[in-house]
Amino acid sequence: MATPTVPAPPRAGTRFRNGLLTTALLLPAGLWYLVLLVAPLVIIVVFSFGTRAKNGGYAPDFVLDNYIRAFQRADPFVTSLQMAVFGTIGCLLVGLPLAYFLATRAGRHKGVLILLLVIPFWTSFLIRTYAWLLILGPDSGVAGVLQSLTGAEKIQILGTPVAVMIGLIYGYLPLMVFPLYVTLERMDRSLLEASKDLGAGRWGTFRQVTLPIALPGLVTGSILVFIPMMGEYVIPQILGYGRTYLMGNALMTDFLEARNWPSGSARAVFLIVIMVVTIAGYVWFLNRGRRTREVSVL
Amino acid sequence: SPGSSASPAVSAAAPTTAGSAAATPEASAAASASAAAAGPIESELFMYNWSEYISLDNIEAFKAKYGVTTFKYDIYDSNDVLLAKLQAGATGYDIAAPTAEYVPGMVEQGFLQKLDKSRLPNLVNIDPKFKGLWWDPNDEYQIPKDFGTTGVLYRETMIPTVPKTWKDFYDLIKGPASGKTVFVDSMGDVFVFPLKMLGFSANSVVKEELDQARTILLDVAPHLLALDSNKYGEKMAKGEASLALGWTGVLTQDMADTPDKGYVVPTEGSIFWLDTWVLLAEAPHPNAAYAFLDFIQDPAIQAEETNYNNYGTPNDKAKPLVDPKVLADPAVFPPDAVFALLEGSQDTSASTQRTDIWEEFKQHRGG
Amino acid sequence: MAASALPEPRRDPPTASDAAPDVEIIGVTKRFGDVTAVDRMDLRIARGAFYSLLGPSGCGKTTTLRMIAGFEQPTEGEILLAGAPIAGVPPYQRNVNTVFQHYALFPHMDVARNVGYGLRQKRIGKAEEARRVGEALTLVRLDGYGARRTWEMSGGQQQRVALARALVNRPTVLLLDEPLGALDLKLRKEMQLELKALQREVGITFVYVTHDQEEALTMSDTIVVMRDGLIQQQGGPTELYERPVNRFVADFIGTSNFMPGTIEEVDPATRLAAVRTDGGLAIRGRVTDDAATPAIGDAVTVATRPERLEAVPAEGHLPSTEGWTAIPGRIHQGTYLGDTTEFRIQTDLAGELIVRRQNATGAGASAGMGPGDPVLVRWRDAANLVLVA
Amino acid sequence: MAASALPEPRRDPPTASDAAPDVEIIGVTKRFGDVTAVDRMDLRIARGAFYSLLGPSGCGKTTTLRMIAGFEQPTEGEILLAGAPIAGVPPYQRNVNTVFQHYALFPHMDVARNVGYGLRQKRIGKAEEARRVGEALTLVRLDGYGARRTWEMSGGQQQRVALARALVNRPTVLLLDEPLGALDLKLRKEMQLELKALQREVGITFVYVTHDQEEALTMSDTIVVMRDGLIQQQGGPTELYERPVNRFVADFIGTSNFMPGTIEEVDPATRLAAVRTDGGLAIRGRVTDDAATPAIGDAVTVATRPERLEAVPAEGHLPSTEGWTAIPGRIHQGTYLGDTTEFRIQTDLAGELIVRRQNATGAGASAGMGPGDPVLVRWRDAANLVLVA
Amino acid sequence: MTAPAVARAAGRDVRRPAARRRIDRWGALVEVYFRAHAALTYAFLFLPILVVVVLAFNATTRATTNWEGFSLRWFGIALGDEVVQSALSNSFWIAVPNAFLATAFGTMAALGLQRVGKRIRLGFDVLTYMSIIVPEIVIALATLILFATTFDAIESWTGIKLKFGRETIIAAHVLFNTSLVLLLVRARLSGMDRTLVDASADLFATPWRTFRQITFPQLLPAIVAGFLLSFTFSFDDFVITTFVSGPGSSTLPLFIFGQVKRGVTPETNAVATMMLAFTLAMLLVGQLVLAWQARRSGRRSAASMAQIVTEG
Ligand SMILES: Nc1ncnc2c1ncn2[C@@H]1O[C@H](COP(=O)(O)OP(=O)(O)OP(=O)(O)O)[C@@H](O)[C@H]1O
Ligand SMILES: Nc1ncnc2c1ncn2[C@@H]1O[C@H](COP(=O)(O)OP(=O)(O)OP(=O)(O)O)[C@@H](O)[C@H]1O
Ligand SMILES: [Mg+2]
Ligand SMILES: [Mg+2]
Repeated sequence: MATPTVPAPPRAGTRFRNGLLTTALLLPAGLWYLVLLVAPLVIIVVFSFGTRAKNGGYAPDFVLDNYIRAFQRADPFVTSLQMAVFGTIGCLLVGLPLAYFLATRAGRHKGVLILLLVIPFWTSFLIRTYAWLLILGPDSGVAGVLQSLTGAEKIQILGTPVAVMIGLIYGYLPLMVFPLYVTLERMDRSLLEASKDLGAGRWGTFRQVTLPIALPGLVTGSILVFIPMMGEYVIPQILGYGRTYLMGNALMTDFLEARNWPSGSARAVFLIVIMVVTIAGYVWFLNRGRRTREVSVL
Repeated sequence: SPGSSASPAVSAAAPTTAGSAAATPEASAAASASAAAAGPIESELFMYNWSEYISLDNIEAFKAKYGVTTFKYDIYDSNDVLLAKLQAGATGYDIAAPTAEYVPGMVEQGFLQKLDKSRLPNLVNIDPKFKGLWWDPNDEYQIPKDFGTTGVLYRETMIPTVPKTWKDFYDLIKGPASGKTVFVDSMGDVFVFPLKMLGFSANSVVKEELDQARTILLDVAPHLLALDSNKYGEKMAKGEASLALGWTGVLTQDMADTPDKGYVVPTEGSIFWLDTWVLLAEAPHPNAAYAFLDFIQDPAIQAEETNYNNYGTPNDKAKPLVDPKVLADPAVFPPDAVFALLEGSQDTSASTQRTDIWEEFKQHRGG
Repeated sequence: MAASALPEPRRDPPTASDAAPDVEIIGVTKRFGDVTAVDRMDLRIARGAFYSLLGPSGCGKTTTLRMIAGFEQPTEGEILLAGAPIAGVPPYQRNVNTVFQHYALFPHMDVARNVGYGLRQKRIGKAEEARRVGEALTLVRLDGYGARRTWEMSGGQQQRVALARALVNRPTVLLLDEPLGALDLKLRKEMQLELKALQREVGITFVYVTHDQEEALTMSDTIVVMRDGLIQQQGGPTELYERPVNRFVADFIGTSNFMPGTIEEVDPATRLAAVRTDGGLAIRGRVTDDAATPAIGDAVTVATRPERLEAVPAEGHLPSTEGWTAIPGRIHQGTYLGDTTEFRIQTDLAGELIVRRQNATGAGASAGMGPGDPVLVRWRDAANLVLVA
Repeated sequence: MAASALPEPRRDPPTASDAAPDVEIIGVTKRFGDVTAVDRMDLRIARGAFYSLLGPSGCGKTTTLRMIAGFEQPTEGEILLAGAPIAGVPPYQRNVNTVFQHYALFPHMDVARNVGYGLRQKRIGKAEEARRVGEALTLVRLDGYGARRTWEMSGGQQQRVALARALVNRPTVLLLDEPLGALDLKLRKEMQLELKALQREVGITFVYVTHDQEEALTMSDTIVVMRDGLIQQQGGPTELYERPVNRFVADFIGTSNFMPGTIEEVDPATRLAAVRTDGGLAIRGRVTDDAATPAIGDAVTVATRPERLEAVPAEGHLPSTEGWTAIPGRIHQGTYLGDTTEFRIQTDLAGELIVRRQNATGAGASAGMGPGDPVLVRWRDAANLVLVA
Repeated sequence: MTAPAVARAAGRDVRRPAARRRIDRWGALVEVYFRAHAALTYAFLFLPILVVVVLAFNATTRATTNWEGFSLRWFGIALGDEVVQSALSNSFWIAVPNAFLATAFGTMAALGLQRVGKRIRLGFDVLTYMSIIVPEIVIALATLILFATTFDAIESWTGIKLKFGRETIIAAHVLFNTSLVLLLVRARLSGMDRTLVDASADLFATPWRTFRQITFPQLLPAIVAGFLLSFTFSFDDFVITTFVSGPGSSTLPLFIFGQVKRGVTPETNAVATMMLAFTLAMLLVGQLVLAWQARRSGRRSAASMAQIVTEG
């Protein structure tokens, strides 16, 4: 029963007015995208074929060296990919049970608990990240506990990829939990009963019914956390002690320290293209044979 | 303690420099002079600067003295951001404080104004050894602000031997200080260590020399605790790190009450950096800017600056008024013997080889 | 061939009410907070029988099913499955299957995988699974639909899938919660016949929840009428329709004309009673509730079924013969219903009476039976049901 | 007092089919892509009439309503409201209101605000609005419910709110799309009577969509039977039931026994035909479709209604008198339905015949009428409906 | 199913009650696990915030994290600090207009998109997702360049000199946030019961009135959610702001980053703590507003801020 918000009578006048309205509605956003997204992207692409001006920045030119270098210097990208993938998995491992708990077990307190998930967002990301320095620091509780547990006389968490991973998961967990929660919440409970009724135990039911049905949320969540993780550069700086070098940091180096905008741009294009392709592929893959667009990116 | 100067409330309790400023005859004279020179002083001044790099008291004093009502102080956290903005064409500021080696580039790209010295009588106070340096042979575009050196910081009690040379430093990193060494996250400064150790220029862009430097860097990389320009002082204070390649500022800040702290400029030599005041080409408030540039070189005012940020001042007349403790600190005011070892740092960011090595180094964790 | 679908059909006749009961519900009460959904229920569901739980919305039907299936635990009392108590046995270990009201088909599986779900849990192997799924689909006349997506199918088809998904596990008892509720009339009537036939064929005990009395009458061996969690009456369709024990049942199953009155005399043996209605009518009829002990002066209600009444044009009164009640009235409205015509007749003695006449011969309206026409309504004493509650 | 609810009830009688039509649908076709939802439809809906659109799911009922309401534009043809063409007039300018299948009550407004919505759009002022909302609520027996939240109400109540919300605007025509579809049986039957009474009272033209033929028969003045977007037949309940023009209608309205056969002779005047069924039975009956021109040799279907057949134990054959058809058979199954009993009788000459008998006297099953018993099935020629399509 | 089979099925249950008990314990374990997991996760999420808040009350006089006793002085200092004040007011006066614009644009676009064909919708989707995928630093620099060059151009043509400042920051933030809102509102729209719109039209409401009286109230939760998220994002953004800020438009994150250079004094923590308090207050207000709105709009459970935030 897809019916337009406004019936479209054949009268030319009305149709024209409708067209006008539609345009008016789409204009601001469209304009913004055009000016502040498309144009910048064009700039980046143009730059990616230029050369570094004598004192840094961009000098017009048409060369492919930047791309060649981008490929030669793909390691940061690989590292980012690893971190992002593991980070996403981490968020999933932490987030899924939580979302499930919220959707099925939280009862009256659901509202509050979910609000609690949001609140961290409202404290400066930088400050929160710095707080982790204290928590994970050598003379901190965590390290102490681990040391007493493992018996090692000194455990260095900060400055290791582990610390970065913790930071990443911490920073983006809620983005994973929300979509998961929403899908689980909307899931038809009688499906779970049907499954149990047909002899599937708790785990069986989870594996064969809950998980597949939560898939759309899972995808959305994964993408929501994966994207920013790929571009992340503050967390590795602060918690990674600058010893974990991700794509974000590489871009910073190119654009700022080396002031080599062309090579930075080339890298950016490289990154964007790969991400678009992978994400599109991912979504397509999960959409095969499903109801139309059951899985959307957001 | 100096660190506390981070907070205005505390520095408010510090000696009232506003009074001393007003008291300085030549300052007021200069003021009137420059004021006379070109029209009235605007009521606004826009400054783009490192964070907390001038004393809030001085700002107040300045505003009071010249009737400047709005003094906008925005911060950048690296010359690169400053440059990026200028190169993109973002303007609107009157004064900025780039590090000296960036000045030539900025001049070349026309970001800076030639200074009218007649309007800056206080320039006479500047120490000659900061004049006519390569980045501004005729001192037309910049006024030395603060200087410091790049060297080795250490915790005496945490390392067996105090490093004298870059070689010592190298050995410590690979030995006792392994996993407890911090490098500042700054390409230019990091390259000083291998290049000087090898006896090359710290600013070298020669392929062979850089290749050798590379081996050393990759050699030490796995032993590093952190690459960090912000919190290395804290790390050392906490004992998380025992050795650092860095700047002197932290000695009097994060490490203020670390008794066994030490700083040395290795005998193979190092670089000194100089932060400078520049007048941006499209400064909307040139008169207020001139007023400030001169005002800040007033000995009393400058002394307050030094006391505030604990960096060496190139202003000779100011030294007598500086807190003796600070003045005595060789880390802040290196003796001439040491200074002789220092090379002015240059902008070498054009070398893609450096960048590639730098990235490789940053990613190299050994194993 | 459908018979081959489930190789081991029960031998015993559907209505062997004496057979060992498959489900025994003993003094079960279920409370949700202060709502008592099911109240001190006792029920023995005979093996292979088609049992219906009938009652208005909210009377506790679903709750009862859910307790048998194991989704709810009784607050009091206990439930036996095939003679064994099952308290604490989780649903997935009970040999009982449910057809849910809205089917609850798994949207992410095709038909075959839906139907095979239960078998896969028992790890019976691909081949065996495929075979039995095939049989089950044949049984519900959906051969070849295995690869379909459930949400591509019509309501009736989905309903069949749900059925197959449950039957393929050969449960001891099959629970159905208003399985036809979502279908439209025509389809519902077809599915009713199908379901009944299917149950006969596989001989599995069906416990069937509905609030549609016609459905219950058509399909059931035994009907349990519930109200507010309490069982009102249970028995075969005939018994419930012919001898409802109280006004609620008489009203809920079929239509009735009610005449409140008081007992004037009653014969304990034959349980025949003479009742004086509040309308002043003298009526004789049998007390339906065997449990009751009617006494003179008791307030009762006399119920009559519309099809047991006949209305004839009032010219020339025929003598009200013995064993008959006959009262004059006026036709208020006649509604043509195709196979029958329903007359609403206004009488002084018994208020408005509904009379249903089968259109055995031609068009509905006939001479002297138009609105406003005077008529005589009459019925046999046998048609009088004396309800003590 | 209910009558006072809508101060200006139409005066003209409900079934004045000659009155100026409120809605005229002239050669309207509606296509969605390649689906033809409505096909060359012609319809004149008389003022004050109760019209029903009856048909299986997907036959185009809702689409028709939506075109009258203005949510869809006809692909071809035109629609007149009270004589005026309304192409291009948006819904909110048509004096027509709809009761939606699932009521579509506004969740963020209470009952009163829901009902008053239409009036507010016309800015008639608070006091007037309050008054008329009050009246409308009274009309649907919901006085005092104004402040209720719609989702707190039962299905039946919600349905009434939707009704009030539409009626309060005094539309020329009221469109109802399966308004009772969501209610359970008992409630549905009550609401049917209410709706019908209401329509009589306010005298507004009702166009009523349903796929429940019993509902249509009970309520309608005129029934339009649709199939795949095509009108099959329209007329009063009696006409449709007694003289269905084709097999589809005969099957969709009521139940029928079908016997395919060929015409052996036919009288153009009386339209009486002699038919030889494929079973070899010689049958006489009237051709129902006046439009048709039956000829000898035409393939036809003879339909008989179960209630027009009677089955008697087969002992002592009574002579098959003139004007009767009588064939022997065996009872295959008897289903007790309370007011009636339905026998499925296996005959050699006419296949399985359904015979419905009203339980006018006592219990369903009676002597000699058990499964397997031989019986004689017989019916008058008048019961034979000769369907040419 | 034959009778013996039934007996077997039953027998299993009777003869091995052990099995039953085991199962029940499993059930209990699962419950325990979920609770524990949730508890730990919340601890994980709030530990850092706790640290920040505690340190805000540190009586130290320096940029240190060693606990030197309880004091409120840093709140005083923070409140008295002009830099903080201007940073705060900047952040606020950037975040609020940005949120309004983004919410308006996003909602409008969402509504517009259901009135257009597949092709246009696809185009918008691509842009929307792009704006989320492109790394901040990249878009930031590119935007900076874009602004600078256009400003120059404008100046050379018209002589009007546009300056970097709050406006430029807002403009840049609005981009990402519009996408955010667009997605939220569209999700809500797709879940909305369209027959309500028909019903409204049927009851003589013009399209505009239908929007005002039916569609908008239904979309409100998503819109509010979008607004809050936009506000947060803008308030907390560092990278983009750094690049497109102008004289006197430094925001709180920039201030904090500067602080970090010198070592975080409790002042920063005090600011953060006050922010947190402010936020909680805002959420509370929002909750009340919603409760009120819900009382009028009767969603079964009064739409909580929680739902709103989970709209995504
Ligand atoms: N989980 C529950 N929590 C609280 N009350 C409940 C619950 N389940 C059912 N009830 C209440 O128990 C009573 C019986 O509910 P039940 O669903 O068994 O009725 P029903 O006969 O199935 O009705 P319907 O025909 O509408 O399905 C109702 O009053 C209902 O409100
Ligand atoms: N908006 C639409 N787009 C495409 N096809 C449609 C649309 N609306 C209806 N149809 C098709 O038109 C045909 C008639 O639909 P309609 O809803 O009128 O049937 P109906 O008689 O109302 O069925 P039901 O009794 O199930 O409501 C169906 O085949 C349906 O698939
Ligand atoms: Mg139920
Ligand atoms: Mg329909």
